[in-house]
Amino acid sequence: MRLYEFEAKKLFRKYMIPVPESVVISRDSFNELDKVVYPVVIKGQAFLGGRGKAGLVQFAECREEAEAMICSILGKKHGPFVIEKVLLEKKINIEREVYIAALIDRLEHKLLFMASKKGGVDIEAITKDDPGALLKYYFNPGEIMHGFKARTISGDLGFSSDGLGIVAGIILKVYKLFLGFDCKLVEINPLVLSKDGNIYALDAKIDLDEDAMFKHRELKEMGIVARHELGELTQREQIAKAKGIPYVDLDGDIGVFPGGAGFGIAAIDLITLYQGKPANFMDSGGAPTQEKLRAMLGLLVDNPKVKAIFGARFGGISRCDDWARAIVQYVKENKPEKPMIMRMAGNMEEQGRKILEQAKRNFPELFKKIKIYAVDTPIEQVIKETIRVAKTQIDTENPPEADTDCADKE
Amino acid sequence: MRLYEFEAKKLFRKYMIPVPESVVISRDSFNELDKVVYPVVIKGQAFLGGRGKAGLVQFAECREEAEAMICSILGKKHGPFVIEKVLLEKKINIEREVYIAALIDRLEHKLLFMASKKGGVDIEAITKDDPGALLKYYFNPGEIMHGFKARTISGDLGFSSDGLGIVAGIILKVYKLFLGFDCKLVEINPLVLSKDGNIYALDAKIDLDEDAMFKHRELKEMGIVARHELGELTQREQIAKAKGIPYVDLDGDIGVFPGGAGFGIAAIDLITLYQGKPANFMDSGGAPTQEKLRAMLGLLVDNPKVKAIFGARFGGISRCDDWARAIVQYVKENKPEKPMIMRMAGNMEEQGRKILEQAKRNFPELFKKIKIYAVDTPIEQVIKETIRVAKTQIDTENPPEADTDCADKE
Amino acid sequence: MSIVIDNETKTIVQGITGKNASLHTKFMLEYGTKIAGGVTPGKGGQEVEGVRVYDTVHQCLEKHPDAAVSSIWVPPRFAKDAILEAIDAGIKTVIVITECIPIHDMLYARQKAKEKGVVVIGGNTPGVISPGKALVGMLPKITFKPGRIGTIARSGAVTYYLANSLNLAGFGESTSVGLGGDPILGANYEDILRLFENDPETDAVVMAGEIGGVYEELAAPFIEHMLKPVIAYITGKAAPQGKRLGHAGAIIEGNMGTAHGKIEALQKHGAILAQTLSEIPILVKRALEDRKRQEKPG
Amino acid sequence: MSIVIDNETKTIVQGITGKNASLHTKFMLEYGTKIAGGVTPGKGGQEVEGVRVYDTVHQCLEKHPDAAVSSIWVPPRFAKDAILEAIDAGIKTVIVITECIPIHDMLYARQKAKEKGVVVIGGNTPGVISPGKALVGMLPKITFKPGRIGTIARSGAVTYYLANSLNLAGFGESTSVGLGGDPILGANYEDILRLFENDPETDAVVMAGEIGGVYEELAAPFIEHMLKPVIAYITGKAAPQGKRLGHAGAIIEGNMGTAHGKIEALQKHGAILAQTLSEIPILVKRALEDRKRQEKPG
Repeated sequence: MRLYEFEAKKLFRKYMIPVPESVVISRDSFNELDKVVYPVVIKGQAFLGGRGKAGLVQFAECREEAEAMICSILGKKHGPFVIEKVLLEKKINIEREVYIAALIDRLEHKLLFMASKKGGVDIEAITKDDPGALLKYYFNPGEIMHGFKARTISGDLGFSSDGLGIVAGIILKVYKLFLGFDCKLVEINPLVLSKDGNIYALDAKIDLDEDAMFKHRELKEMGIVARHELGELTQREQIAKAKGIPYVDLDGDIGVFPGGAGFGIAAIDLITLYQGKPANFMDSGGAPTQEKLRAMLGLLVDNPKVKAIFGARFGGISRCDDWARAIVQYVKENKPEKPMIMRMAGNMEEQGRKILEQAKRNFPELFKKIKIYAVDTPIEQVIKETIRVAKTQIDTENPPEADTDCADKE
Repeated sequence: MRLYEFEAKKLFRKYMIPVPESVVISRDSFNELDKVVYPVVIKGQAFLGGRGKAGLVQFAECREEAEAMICSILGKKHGPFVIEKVLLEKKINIEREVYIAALIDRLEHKLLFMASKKGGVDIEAITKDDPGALLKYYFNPGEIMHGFKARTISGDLGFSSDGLGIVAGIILKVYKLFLGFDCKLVEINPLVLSKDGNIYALDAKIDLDEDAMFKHRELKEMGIVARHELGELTQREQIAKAKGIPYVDLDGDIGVFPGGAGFGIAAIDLITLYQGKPANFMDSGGAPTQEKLRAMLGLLVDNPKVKAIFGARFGGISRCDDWARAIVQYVKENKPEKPMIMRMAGNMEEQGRKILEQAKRNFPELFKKIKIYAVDTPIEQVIKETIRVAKTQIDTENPPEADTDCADKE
Repeated sequence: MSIVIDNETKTIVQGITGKNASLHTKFMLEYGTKIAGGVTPGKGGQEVEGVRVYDTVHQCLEKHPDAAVSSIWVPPRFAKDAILEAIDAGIKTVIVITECIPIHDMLYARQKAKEKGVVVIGGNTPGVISPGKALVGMLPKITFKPGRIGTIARSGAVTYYLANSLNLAGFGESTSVGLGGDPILGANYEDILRLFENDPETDAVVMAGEIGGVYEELAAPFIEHMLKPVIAYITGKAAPQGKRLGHAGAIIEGNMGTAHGKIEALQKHGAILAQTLSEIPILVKRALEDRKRQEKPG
Repeated sequence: MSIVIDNETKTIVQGITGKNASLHTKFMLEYGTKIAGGVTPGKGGQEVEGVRVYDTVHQCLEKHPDAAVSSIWVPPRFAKDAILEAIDAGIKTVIVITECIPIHDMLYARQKAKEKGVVVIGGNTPGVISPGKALVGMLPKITFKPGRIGTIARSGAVTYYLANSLNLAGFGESTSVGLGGDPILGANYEDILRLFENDPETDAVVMAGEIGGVYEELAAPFIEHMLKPVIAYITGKAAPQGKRLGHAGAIIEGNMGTAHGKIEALQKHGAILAQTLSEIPILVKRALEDRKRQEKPG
């Protein structure tokens, strides 16, 4: 889970990793500009790199200039993300820049500290031309870094004299932060030696492990809460999260109501393969409650983009009869008008089928757009039918104006 | 360096290891008795075990009883130590008692956690009869203890149900404290389960590593400063410590002014072997300054118990000429009247000898009681002569009344 | 003898008193899995579905020294400790049902397991089943039939769909192994492919992979050295970047973990790629027939 | 070739810019010890007594890959790290002059050294000297003469007195090893006794012990298996309990570390005990004559 630069730097300060003085400014906090000393660097806060090329990093000599630049950056798009905050930092005159990072090497299943004399530029580009430019130091999981190792790295980066110890200290702190906050990545690119002899982390990149956040309550106090690996949650994703439903908004019109996560991913592929457009990813988890199943359906039915819903239940841990019951109750209570094409197979399939047939008989009007296939219909056929049905739905049901408040901002 | 029980329990509280409510009372803090709830346990604070048998642990039902008991305990001697403080603790009704300890195994060079179901009694006595009663769990230096290991130990101690986790938690904390404060020993004997279902460390024993105290500034804030392994420093020992001189007061009348620590120990042996009584142990360390050498001599000359001074310098790192220079300057400035019998050999011996002979010629009166032998006189002979000389000194020089404020309190 | 577990394997359930664990203890017992005991600290002495609960794995192993497999059902914050406990007590295979284990925790437990030669499967594995013999985990028994196809997948649901597709086409499974949906896994594809390659009860392997991580890519070179055919099915071709799809491990991070990269690596090293679930049994059948034809002239 | 160091051994001085270290660097060079380089973080590029200073041991070893021994002169709070650095860089023998190293620190460094097969001597060792060949540490050269007696002691001063007593009686030292006065030592008596037993340049060993710890007791059983005579001198018979006598290791703690216990253990296993320093050369002479007589008839 990527942090914004200004969030990462909050963690740096906590670990006494030196960063330039700074303020964060958004549309509603322009008065923070009073605190700024010029010249200043203005950096749009984004989840992706390449900000320099995109014009999101600028230098201002005075307040007027700064205001104009901030206005030009705020609201700009960078990849799929809209810039909503800028970080204003004291401008540092750079003497030398290096690269350091602590990360998890998923090939080796080890912790890895990386360092390069060639900081300040895209490290992947550099190492493509000159693999030796990137130094690697491996550690076992949980292993601490000793002082001498940090000094060795600092020496390998070419620091000597006072700088040797200062950079070694920063390396130790970066590694401690990496372990201490269960990070996947802590990267400083560049770490700079300024012309006046000080050392600063100019940029800061941290990827947190969302699953370890329960250990680190102070993150919440710092305003850092769960988001996507890259990017904030949409409003609907936040609602789903609050209900414990793994849910991701996509761009299409076919609502996906699958079983587990793995098949959820497969369903999106299959819909795409047959020229449909999935509206979401969703995962019921093992043995979802009736309430949760109804909430899952609700997320799809309430999404104005969704024209038809594809459902699949492979009765295992989660039984088909429970699943059928949840659908019946939801339909009776909410009277959805969207077509639903589903397949139900596996454990307690017969019982589930009976429940659905009974409901169809009793409430023919409510269930007329709902079709549930059995194990003898291949899942691919069910998906194809859903796509076909969605195409027949009139578009008035899904006025494009209504999109903006829910969908991912892009 | 042994802590008093009440000091150890301060560290326990810091680590959330449960101890009974308590107050510490000395002669000048009887008003603390206002806080006490009865019945209460009164425990004389001493550096040695066996307090129960020595009558230093008593139970009081009311304030009058408590006051009388405290008065009877304060000032009592326990081994060589005078009781100056008592700890008053809420009386716990004991359901079960066990033994736990974390320590350094100097044979194996490992960390060792020990546990026994037979708590509350002398663990060494128990294990003599039944070695299996003491369970041992080894850890590598610096290795952390995982939760499961603490639960395993807790289970081995016979705890189950809620107690299993609570005792496991205490075991983890004891081990953390052991590592966290560089302890040589943390022992709880007994750790008790009370009749009302709570768990308490009733006794607390901690041995700190004096050489690691620089890492733990908070000890000073807690009033814990360097002392002997067992027992407080005498006034003279404190003066020596402040000057960086390893010095221990002994009971005799021969001042010992040796070179390094190792020979200092040997000198005490030899003096004792020849029926003399050393007044001190002392160590100059490698290459002492002139100032330090003079301060060392001063400690002996100013000690009224000392009748004669035995000195030895093996000129190595510390050169004989430097040593001679320090003696001459000290004698000229302080005009000591005590006889000094010394031997000087090794590096720069000739130069040293010249300095001393010159001084003897110039100040014959000052140096008349000072003899310095050379390498051809065995050290044993020098010691024997010092003992003989000390016996001839009149006792008026050393009135017994003057002892008390300096000597070890025994 | 089946790989990982068979009908003689004695197992332990760590966290047995939890809701899911106790339910699936019942299902496992019904399936015939031999459960030596359960472990929940502080609940020693209780019983779950007739299985005795112990306070520690050590205590359980004292009574049942022949238990060799343990499944872990504890909440994620306790998973690392539970795995370490199993390793320390001498368990040889640890099957980690718990999902969303912190990455550093799992890396640490994995390292300790490697040092001691212990096999760890998961985290977030649905479990392992050798149909008709034994089941450890929460795989639904109804989905699996005895047979000669080995399956490996990260996801539970995909494991069921694989078996279902195979079964409808007349195949059955020798063993189905769930590797788990977490980002850091104990056993990887190569570990299990190796077991199937040496398993006389397996004729072909179906492996299903998904976006995230590099486990599929890492296994690809081994496939080249296998005599048995490997049919691979990779999902997530249409998945968005930088978003976690249900499984903690199912995220495309930068260039790492794309379906495209996995498919390319597998194809390059001789795996047979399926586009849809229905295609899988067709490809299995064809591969086995090809194999037979090749064997005849040789 | 002498044990531990000889005239070909290339050494490093860690903490070389310190007052003591730079002084003794001069003395070592004068004695003929080969010093490849010094190390003080942040002072790389300087020179001390003509010896080049490096920022890290790694950097020093890059330029001098044949350096095999390092002596440690840093303040106690940095000692653990300095030892670990030497080990990590590939040094094979670490001689730790630094005294009063925290016990847990030294245990940790000692453990890492054992894992890597590195010999650590000290902490608080006065050093090692092979008279006429090489000297690492702060032993005064004037005290030692080439000869065929090995000496081992914890204390510096006692090492000098031993050599002095031996020299006055016409003996000399093959090598004199200071084990160090700290409570936790890298090498112990047995380690060095073993080297002397196998050293063709040594005829007999004098070992001096003192109160504190159990290193003397631990070595005692080995003496029984030695062919060469061992003369032992133990100090601290008159020492008080529970008080540290100069050396951090010289404390009698409870029943552990008394002179009596050490003497008893050594005597039991065949060491020849000396009461005073002057007695030592007499006992050495007698032991060597006895040995000669025994060898004749056999």
